[in-house]
Amino acid sequence: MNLLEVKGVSKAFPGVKALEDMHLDVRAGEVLGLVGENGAGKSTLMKLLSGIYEVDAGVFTFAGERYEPTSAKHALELGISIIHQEFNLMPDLTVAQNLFIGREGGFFTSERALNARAQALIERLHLPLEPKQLVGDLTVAKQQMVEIGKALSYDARLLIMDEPTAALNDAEVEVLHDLIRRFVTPGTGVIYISHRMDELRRIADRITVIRDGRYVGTRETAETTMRDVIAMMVGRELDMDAQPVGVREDREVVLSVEGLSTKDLLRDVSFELRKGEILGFAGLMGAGRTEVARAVVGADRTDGGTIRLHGREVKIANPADAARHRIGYLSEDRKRYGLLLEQEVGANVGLSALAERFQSWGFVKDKAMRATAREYVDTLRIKTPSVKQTAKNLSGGNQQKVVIAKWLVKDCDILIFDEPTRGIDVGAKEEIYRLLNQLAESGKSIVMISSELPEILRMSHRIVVMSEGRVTGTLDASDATQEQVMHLATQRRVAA
Amino acid sequence: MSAVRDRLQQFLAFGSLIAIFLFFSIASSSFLNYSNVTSILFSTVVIGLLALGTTFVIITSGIDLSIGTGMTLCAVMSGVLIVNTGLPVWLGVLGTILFGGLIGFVNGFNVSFLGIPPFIATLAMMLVAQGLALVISDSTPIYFNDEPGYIAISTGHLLGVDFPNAVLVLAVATVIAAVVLNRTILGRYTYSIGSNEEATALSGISVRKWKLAIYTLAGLFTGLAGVMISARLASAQPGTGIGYELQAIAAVVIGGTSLAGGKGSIVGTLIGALIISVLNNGLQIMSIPQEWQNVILGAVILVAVYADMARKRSSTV
Amino acid sequence: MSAVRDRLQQFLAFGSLIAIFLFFSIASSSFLNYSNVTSILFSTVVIGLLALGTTFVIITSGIDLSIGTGMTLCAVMSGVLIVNTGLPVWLGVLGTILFGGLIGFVNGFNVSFLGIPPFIATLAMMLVAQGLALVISDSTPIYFNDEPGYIAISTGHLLGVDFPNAVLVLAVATVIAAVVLNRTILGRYTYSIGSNEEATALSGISVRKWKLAIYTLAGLFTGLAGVMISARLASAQPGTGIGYELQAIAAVVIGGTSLAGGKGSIVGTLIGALIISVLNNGLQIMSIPQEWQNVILGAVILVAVYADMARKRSSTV
Amino acid sequence: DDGGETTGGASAGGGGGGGGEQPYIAIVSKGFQHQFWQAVKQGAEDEAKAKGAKITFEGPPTEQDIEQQVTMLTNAIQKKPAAIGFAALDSKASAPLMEQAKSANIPVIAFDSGVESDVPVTTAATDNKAAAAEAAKHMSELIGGKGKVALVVHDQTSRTGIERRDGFVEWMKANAPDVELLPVQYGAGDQAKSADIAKSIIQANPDLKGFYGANEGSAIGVVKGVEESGKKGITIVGFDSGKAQMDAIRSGVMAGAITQNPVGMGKQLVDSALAAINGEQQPKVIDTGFYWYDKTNIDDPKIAAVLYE
Ligand SMILES: Nc1ncnc2c1ncn2[C@@H]1O[C@H](COP(=O)(O)OP(=O)(O)OP(=O)(O)O)[C@@H](O)[C@H]1O
Ligand SMILES: Nc1ncnc2c1ncn2[C@@H]1O[C@H](COP(=O)(O)OP(=O)(O)OP(=O)(O)O)[C@@H](O)[C@H]1O
Ligand SMILES: [Mg+2]
Ligand SMILES: [Mg+2]
Repeated sequence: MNLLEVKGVSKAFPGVKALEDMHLDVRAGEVLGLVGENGAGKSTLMKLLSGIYEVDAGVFTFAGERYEPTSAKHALELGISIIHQEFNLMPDLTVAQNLFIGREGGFFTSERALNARAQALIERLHLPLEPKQLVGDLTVAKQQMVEIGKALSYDARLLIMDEPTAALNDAEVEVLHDLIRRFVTPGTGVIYISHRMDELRRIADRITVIRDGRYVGTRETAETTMRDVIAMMVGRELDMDAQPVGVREDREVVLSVEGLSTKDLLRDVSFELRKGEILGFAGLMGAGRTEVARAVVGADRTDGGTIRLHGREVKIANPADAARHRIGYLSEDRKRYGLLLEQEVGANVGLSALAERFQSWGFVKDKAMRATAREYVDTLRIKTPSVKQTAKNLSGGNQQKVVIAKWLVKDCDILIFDEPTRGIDVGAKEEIYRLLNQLAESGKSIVMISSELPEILRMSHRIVVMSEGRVTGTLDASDATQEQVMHLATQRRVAA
Repeated sequence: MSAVRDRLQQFLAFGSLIAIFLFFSIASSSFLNYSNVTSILFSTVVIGLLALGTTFVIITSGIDLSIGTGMTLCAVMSGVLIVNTGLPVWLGVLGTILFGGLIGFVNGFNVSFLGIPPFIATLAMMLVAQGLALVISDSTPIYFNDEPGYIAISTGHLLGVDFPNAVLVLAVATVIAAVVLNRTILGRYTYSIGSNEEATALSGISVRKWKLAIYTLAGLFTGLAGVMISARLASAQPGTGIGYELQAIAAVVIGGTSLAGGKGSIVGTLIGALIISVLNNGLQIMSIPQEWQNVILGAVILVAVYADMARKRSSTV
Repeated sequence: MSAVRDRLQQFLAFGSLIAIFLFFSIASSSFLNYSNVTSILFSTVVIGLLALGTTFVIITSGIDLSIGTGMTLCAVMSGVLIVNTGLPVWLGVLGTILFGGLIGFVNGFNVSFLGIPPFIATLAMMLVAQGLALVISDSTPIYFNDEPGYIAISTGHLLGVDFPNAVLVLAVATVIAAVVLNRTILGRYTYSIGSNEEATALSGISVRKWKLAIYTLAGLFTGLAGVMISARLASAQPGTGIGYELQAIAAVVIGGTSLAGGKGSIVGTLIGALIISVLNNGLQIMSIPQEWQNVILGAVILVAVYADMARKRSSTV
Repeated sequence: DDGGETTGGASAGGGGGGGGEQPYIAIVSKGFQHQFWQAVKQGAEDEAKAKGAKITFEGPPTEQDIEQQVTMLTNAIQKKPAAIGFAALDSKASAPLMEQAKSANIPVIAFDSGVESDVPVTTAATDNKAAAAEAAKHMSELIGGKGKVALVVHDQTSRTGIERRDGFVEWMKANAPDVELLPVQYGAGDQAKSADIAKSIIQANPDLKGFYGANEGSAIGVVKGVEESGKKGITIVGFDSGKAQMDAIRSGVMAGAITQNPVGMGKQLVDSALAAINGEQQPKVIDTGFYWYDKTNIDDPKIAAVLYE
């Protein structure tokens, strides 16, 4: 039996046809993978299913009955639980409060009872969370865990997950997959959206591909190759062998960090970055990679440590200082720390370089800025009707490309990219890898923090592995293996 | 121990309140005594009540500019009900508080169902209430001098020994507000809406209805404030009210509630209101020339908030 | 064609301004004529100038409560410089505007370097400025009667035919503000900071310095408003100023600038200010009893904003 | 040195020279920032200096801030002064506090307007209604007993606002049937706002004959409005003094105005307080008087003494 059927669904936004005559079905008892390039219309379909948008045309059938969602509440009541691509959490509330919002049970609330319920859920699902933590203080990965826990805690029949693993690394992905497998019974189903092909191969029973808002086809996972799926998705064969060449041992050390510590987490972190090098940072969730990056660019206070640029010690008190030293930082959290959601794409792309490239005598050169933005919209294939589109109207992956473009436009010597390919489709990823290699070739130095180990292994010259706030090893990428990295990443701190 | 300290530090300006209080106690011999302290508390009542209600609204990241003149309109309503219509006092008081709720309801409707920005919706209500208070009362005060029971709501002494009932009312109202904000789902959704309105809606909560409820609740406090001020002055003064909203919002913000929403506490609001009235009282008691009082008041508020923020910052970062 | 319509619809309340204007033109024969229209424009000048400056601050998601009394303090300063010290008019005017900038600078410092919430920082400044205006002037107006050149800044007629200079000043100031907001890097950062302060900072922009600049800029407009009001009244009135901030902020918000920051326009602000003064003027011209004027004013503001929002919604989605 | 003894009724210029500790008089006024109250303060301060007393002078920012005034009075009682001077914004609202002062044995002198209570030892006040009637009388004479007259009043709920409006309106109704009064407009005593109101009125009523401004801010606002509108031939009658109003009268823009005697009121207040401290008997009411002044008598020493800049 089909749990959900989508027939002839269309949805248009001003200047964009997000979905056209879309159809798809989810069988009871299966995980349906949904793939498509950035901006293909995946999230839009999910938002239509949850009643956030109204369909222009078409029908949904859920469990055999016509389904016309009116609100998120309606969807939940029918047993459709959704994790949206962008988090929908209340940062000022605790984990427990977030997990059970709307289901406190009774007018009066009891924090203790709620925390106990949350603790039980957390244990059942093996989530690395504590009920009383404020969600706003969590890392992106943990916030993602809260979303997952919340979605699973509803007694849902259909679970929809829009890129649930974009912020997770392999170990956590495994945990999630276990949860999904346990969730699926003969009466329930899952829609699983992801850009990570290896993951889809493992979890999805069937894969539906969409392109430019239209249905392309559906394949049984067991009977197809990921190469085929990708070809269906992008409409061409991909060349997937961009690789950095040569170790950079001989090159000059551009940035050297020594003994960096912060009050909360980092202990004596040291590493060197060479000219023309891509330095990968690997580690499990909460290892402290983001914190290193933020400390280096002066976004957080440090408790000790020195930073040298070209051998000279520098004080970096805030990101503006870092920018002055030609260091740029791309945050892992694009919505919170990256984008001006209400501003146009052009303004976002030009923001970092505004003062040095797009002004004269204080007057903004809008034409030049938009022209540059247009260039990057082309190279990164940012799907947008124009550079004047408001950033928040772009799809998640395209937003990510916008923040990447922002740093490519600014001429930095050192770029620290924290999860740069989060939410980006396979094709565009290759494009970004190519650009990163080009930058390195031209003498720029790049720190690349990523939770995708294959990406780290493929792109880096050397790999710094962190665990619990310390550097546990530095590997030469040419002979590093997944096992070696994982070994270092799971090294516990020796109890004192 | 450290949990207690943490709880105290939550309230932005608690330390400053203590410091200011100690300063005046030392600086002036007329400051620290039973009758002056009760008179400080007494003078906090009206602003305090308004601030309590508006704390909820501000935590949702809204604002309520209508509380000042809304209070006046409620006071006039109270006069109409009790003096002109001759309702028994308890019924008149109830009616007035509910009328305050109605004002809040209209604000809530305009904000959540019509989607008008709270600043504009409540600004409009501020003007309308101001006008209606004059229209209804024919621009003349309504006196409660023949209703001693009404006046006693504010100035009577249920607890004896010169402890005015008004302070009791504020205390009870504070407890109720704190319970509602911290222990009920109304309070939970107040924070939730302020923290992320969209996410709250996507969690299956009917944000519009709850916002309506929150504004209505704030209106009930406005109604109560209308009762308390008219009982204190033994009259409903239709021309007053402007300026109270700013003071009440100031109390809320000094108490650590963020205008951006999502954060705040009732205890903080009470502390904020007390800081303002202690400062006003102390400066007057010390006979500081009036033109200097505002200068000092402004400077002290700045320092108080800064000091507490700095203290807080070093402890969390 | 449609681009033009799009641009107009950006300004929340543009249609409403037209509608209100047409209504009064039809309803009262005394409304639509040269001298009344100039007198509406003239009465918009002071609020308009304050609103222009504070538009920048509000777009950064800040607020400035000090503009009303700050303007008064600037007016007093102007009196001190020109009347008491005897500086030439042009120098005194320059000094006053710069003094306004200084007030803004202090606000900006408190907000961005000390991290005080804008509401509190500018509330404190509001009180301090109020007090200082009285202290400096010894609570006595300073008269400019012997400085006809100064008075002419407001009421003279450079363009002849009963077109007061003050309106010219507002027009020029509006153009400058619009150019700064739309065409310069300062304006661009104003929007960025209001959209996402943290993201702006992480983009390598020195948010604190730019915020300081933005508040200082707003202060310059306050200074200019101080000049314009004292020139109009031929005197600096140290006791006034409270209430202007709310009107100016209302103009900004009615004009479609969001208190949440990131959105807004100078033209919108001008329209907002005009809506307020057209309404005030029209209601007076129609001899509506004053207690009803506020009721109507409130209701019309509500309807105006709602209508424009609804129109906007239906045309874009 | 200032010659003019207080006008009106008998005054008891009390003897109390400053021996030893100076008596402290806490004065809570209706206002603080307006020139009228500053003049009262001036009169009180000068007299206190002369007689050897200490005073403080406070008032709420506007005449609407009744609760704030009540709080100020409460705080004043806390300071245990030798006497309190009090100008009630609402004559009934502060009655309970009068009892409190009485039980603390602090004599209260009411000034500017009375309190509905027998606690105050004496009341040093002027009759605002009679003063406004005087303004109406002059207005009627000046415009020849007929035509449209507009009123710009500072507010519709404060006592001074009400009395200065009603005194004017009632006299006109009773004595000048051909004078047409336009609906009263209120400008909060703000000059700019009052000027805008005046201009609107002129727009709507091109045949306007006269304007009455009920306090300094309203009156000057009206003058500004008339000047800005460029309209000639409108008779303006004002209230209170201040430099701008005196200039307007000298230059003929304003026909004349009513002034009370704020400096004298402040002086009388301190005198009465000192007398009360010394336990002397005083009349229940002391009228501090009001005057009509115009171009012809503005420099008259008797008038000049009661005007303030
Ligand atoms: N509110 C909106 N207004 C205008 N255009 C929109 C809006 N929401 C989505 N779009 C557009 O619709 C298209 C589909 O977007 P959608 O978010 O569904 O893509 P997606 O498949 O989820 O992509 P990604 O993999 O990047 O998340 C995109 O071109 C996007 O720009
Ligand atoms: N913005 C923040 N506010 C508060 N705490 C934070 C913040 N960012 C990180 N932390 C804390 O620092 C710790 C390390 O997180 P960090 O993000 O540096 O790790 P990471 O290695 O980048 O892992 P992840 O893959 O989760 O991003 C976490 O335990 C988290 O609690
Ligand atoms: Mg998506
Ligand atoms: Mg990270």
